[in-house]
Amino acid sequence: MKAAVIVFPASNCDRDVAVALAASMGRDPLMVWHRDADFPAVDLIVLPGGFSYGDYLRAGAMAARSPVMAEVIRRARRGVPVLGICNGFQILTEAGLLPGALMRNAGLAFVCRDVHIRVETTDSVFTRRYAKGAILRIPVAHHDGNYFADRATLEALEGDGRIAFRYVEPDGRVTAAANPNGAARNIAGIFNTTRTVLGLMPHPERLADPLLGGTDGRAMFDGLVEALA
Amino acid sequence: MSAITPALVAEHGLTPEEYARFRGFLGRDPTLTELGIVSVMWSEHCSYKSSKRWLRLLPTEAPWVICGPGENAGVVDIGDGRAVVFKMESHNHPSFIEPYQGAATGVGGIMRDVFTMGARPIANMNALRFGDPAHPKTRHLVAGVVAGIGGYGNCMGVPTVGGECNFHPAYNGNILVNAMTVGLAPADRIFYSAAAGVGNAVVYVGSKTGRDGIHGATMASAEFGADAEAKRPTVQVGDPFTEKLLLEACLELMRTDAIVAIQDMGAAGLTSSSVEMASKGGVGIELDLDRVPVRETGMTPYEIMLSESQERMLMVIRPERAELARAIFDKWELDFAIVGRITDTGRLVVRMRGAVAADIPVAPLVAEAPVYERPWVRSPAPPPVPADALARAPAIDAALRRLMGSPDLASRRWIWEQYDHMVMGDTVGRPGGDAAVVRIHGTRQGLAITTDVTPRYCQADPVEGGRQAVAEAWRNLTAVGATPLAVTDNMNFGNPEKPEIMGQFVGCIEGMSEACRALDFPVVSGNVSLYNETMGKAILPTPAIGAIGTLPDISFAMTVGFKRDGARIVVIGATRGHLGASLWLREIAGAEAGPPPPVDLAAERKAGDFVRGLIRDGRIDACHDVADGGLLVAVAEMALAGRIGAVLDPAPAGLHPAAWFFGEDQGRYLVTTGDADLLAARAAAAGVPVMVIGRTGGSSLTVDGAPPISLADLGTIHESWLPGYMAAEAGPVQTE
Amino acid sequence: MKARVHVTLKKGVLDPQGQAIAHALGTLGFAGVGDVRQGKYIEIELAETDRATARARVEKMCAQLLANPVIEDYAIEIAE
Amino acid sequence: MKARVHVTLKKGVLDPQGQAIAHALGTLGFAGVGDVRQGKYIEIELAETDRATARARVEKMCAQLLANPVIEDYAIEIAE
Ligand SMILES: Nc1ncnc2c1ncn2[C@@H]1O[C@H](COP(=O)(O)OP(=O)(O)O)[C@@H](O)[C@H]1O
Ligand SMILES: [Mg+2]
Repeated sequence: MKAAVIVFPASNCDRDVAVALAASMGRDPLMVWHRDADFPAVDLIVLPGGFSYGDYLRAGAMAARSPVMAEVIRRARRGVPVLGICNGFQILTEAGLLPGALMRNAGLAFVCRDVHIRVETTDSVFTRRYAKGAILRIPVAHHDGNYFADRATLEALEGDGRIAFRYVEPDGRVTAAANPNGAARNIAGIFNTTRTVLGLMPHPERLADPLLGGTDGRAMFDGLVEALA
Repeated sequence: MSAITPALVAEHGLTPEEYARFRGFLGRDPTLTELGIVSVMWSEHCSYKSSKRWLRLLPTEAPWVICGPGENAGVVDIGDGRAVVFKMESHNHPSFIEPYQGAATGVGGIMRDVFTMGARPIANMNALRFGDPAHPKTRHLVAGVVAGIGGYGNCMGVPTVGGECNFHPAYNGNILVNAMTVGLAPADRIFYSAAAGVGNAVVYVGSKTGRDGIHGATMASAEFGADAEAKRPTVQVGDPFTEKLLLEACLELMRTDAIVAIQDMGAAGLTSSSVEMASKGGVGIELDLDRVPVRETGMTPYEIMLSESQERMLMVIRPERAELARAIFDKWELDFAIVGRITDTGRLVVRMRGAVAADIPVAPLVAEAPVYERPWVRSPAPPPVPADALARAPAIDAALRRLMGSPDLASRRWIWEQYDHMVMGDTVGRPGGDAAVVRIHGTRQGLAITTDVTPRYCQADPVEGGRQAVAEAWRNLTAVGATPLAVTDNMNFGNPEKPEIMGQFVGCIEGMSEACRALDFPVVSGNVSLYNETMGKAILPTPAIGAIGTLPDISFAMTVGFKRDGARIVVIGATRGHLGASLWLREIAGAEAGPPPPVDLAAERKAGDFVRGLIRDGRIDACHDVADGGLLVAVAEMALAGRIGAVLDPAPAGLHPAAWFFGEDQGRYLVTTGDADLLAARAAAAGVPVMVIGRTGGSSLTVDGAPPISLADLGTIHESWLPGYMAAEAGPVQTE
Repeated sequence: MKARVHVTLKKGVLDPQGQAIAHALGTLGFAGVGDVRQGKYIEIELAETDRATARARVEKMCAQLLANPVIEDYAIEIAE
Repeated sequence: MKARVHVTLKKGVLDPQGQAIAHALGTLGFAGVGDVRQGKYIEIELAETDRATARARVEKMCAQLLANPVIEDYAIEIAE
């Protein structure tokens, strides 16, 4: 499998996700600079976390309009899987590849902590290695993770099974207390209509190594390698 | 040009003698720009004129020190061709005026000091002191400072892995924001600031220069007209996005052979960076200010030389590499301008619009900078511990609850959750432990980092407090299993022109120096912040110590939480029940009195080496140093971290239970082990006192026959003070 | 020519920043404070000299970058 | 009664956000864009019915909470 990690100015989890990908793939992903709009064909495109363009104006807004994104959008429309983590998720919504928007956290403060998320569907290249309903412990680290969409969009996401993950208590209950940012319906991650584009706020790459205190994120990368090899 | 009047000289903070000395080697009246240059170079901040003589007492050498004080940051060798570059710096005053931006730009500044030397920052720390929680400004300051530190560090993608935070009324008018950055570089690729090579290009990179933070003292100068105030904000706004680009661009350029010397533009901007580079290299520098990228029109040479705009660097590069360098900065979309060249004249020559704005010989500007032997007096002995303090002691369990929810002991989770402490994917020991542990990327080696000082001890007895601050830092590194390596410091004090304040400074330095020598713990960098006084009221003497150590393998990294039921809890080091200057005395008995606990440096070292040995040999499964709040607070923290309770034996005969459980005797660790006999035997052989004080298990703490304290309750008390306090903050934090 | 752009949250979109301000004003003792909404205010210097062209151009800037139509509305004034 | 408050960075204070917007507009192909400055726009509903009193009150809100006079200016309009 070949993967590309897109690097925007002030992306800062690009190396982290490359390390996690390499551990699962057995080879390094391609790092693509935001101005290189013609990068080689790959089986997976990753938009990493960070603060592209300082998150100035709106998180992800400027990156979404950069030249490389036009190419990412083209490939996503052709079915190339795209994974957006944190800032990557924000970029995907700003670019229109995913519906809704990520607003300032309800608590207004940046939040970095381990949260629990529930796997809502295993029917995707990203979640196939998890069990449905599995509860994962994964860190979040963001200032703008408060998922918003209008009612009709939320209903459509629910109806189509396009909610990938929800914030839950360790025992799986969906509660306000388990929601770190005020996201609508505790949504932590969503798919596009073909489930080939996933955006999520938690960072699976941060708990994919036992020495760092957990491995719940690892199966996402292993699953991708298995599906796309 | 305005005449240089005595009033103008005074406004620039120069004494008549200092001015006469400057005029003497200049050989004529200075221009306004020259006066500005000398005023910042000879300011306390740049010249260390009050502290220099005393800083020399600190030991700065060891076989593993690659570069001690004098450069942008200290450098130590950690083996395998790698070096750690680190320093701590204050941004106290700006953070009081504008907490978000003040703290943010403080973080930005210290990161630049580290990457200037060729190191990629891999961890940030912060040591914070705020006023009384009940003071009307405190909440707002806490909210802004924490958001600002997070705002900058998070955007940079450097994890903020720890720090400290205290509250005391002495900081009501002068908070302390000390930020530390730790970076990693190849040991043979360290970059220094000494300029060299006549004809080499002087290059300016980064943000454009504005009228930021220009020396406040000069604002009244008639030269600037009536709108001077409006033109000159003294607080800078941080731009972490540009700094992130600057970091990546500099590191990219540092992989080539283009750079001869590099220096960040921090305090006093272009002035101090160019003077330092020229002075260290024994060369001259010519600057053409018409080429400096500016973001405002009509800037004068004075303003450009003194601007403190952030996110800028000055470099000396080989002219034949200029185009390569320019291409790298173009890629990162940053300004790049050749603004001057290196000369053999030994003079700083500044030109603008066809005129010479300054022409100063560099060597005397640096060599003749004033150094003062300020008068000082030894600090008086603290008031004695009230004789009836123990007689009025409340029950142990009640005291523990109060301490665990007190401002100085309550959980700091509310702070560290606003910091991305995991980015870079190498944070092994997250905030909340004795020292943070980060993995050296791509290896199994670990780096332990801590910041420590107990200002109430320094106030009671500066020498003992200075010793204790160093010893505690060393102990915290040891408690996670690391070998302590070196220290950076941030000396925060009041007005040095007062002999009693100078006495605190001298005392702390003496104590620190002694401890650093005894523990083989050299000081490789640091910063001095004086005049932390408002209306004659000084802060507590606060010599913050930042320190690092290494772990050969992160799988050794020890943590504080109890791991299992039925383990023996053992205290290592002697407990005498010292309550002077303790938190128990202050929070429970209501007295800030008594001498601080003495530090026995020989015993300290023995106990620490013993504990490190136990950790490396896999003989213990939890370890925590005993500090603020004493033994019982340490047990409670271990229990909460591991979600496992404990049953403790009563206090030994002859010691009051409050003294036993809350005394703050130094040089102690709590560990848990399954084999207490083996531990005792090893301790006897090593000559270290140890004592079993209880065992782990259950879901509560049972102390000395008192009713059990449920961990759930204790956890709520511990976790809720800070968020509860901050929930009443009257405002949305001003953010970016 | 200068354009002044107001970007505000759409009606019905929750505004945590505005709420925090309202709450804070209450805490500070300001009575009678109702709804508070926070938006962005952007000033843009334009080389353009024709008002209509300037407005059309800023309109495009808003649609393409300055506002997110999922959550935000915008209003443009052309000054001078 | 409704108050409209503009909080802007003082002249001379660096505005990284505005700078980044200007840069992004350039990248998107908008020519002739000069300085861009970003500020905050706050709308406050007030129970007050007297304009002068309302203004005085909002003036106080700005000084105490909404703006930091060290780096920001503010302007108040009272609507309706
Ligand atoms: N308290 C101190 N202890 C040891 N070294 C110090 C101390 N204060 C300053 N230094 C050293 O003096 C030099 C100048 O410090 P400073 O002016 O703060 O550096 P910078 O200009 O990089 O901010 C640095 O090398 C610093 O490490
Ligand atoms: Mg420096």
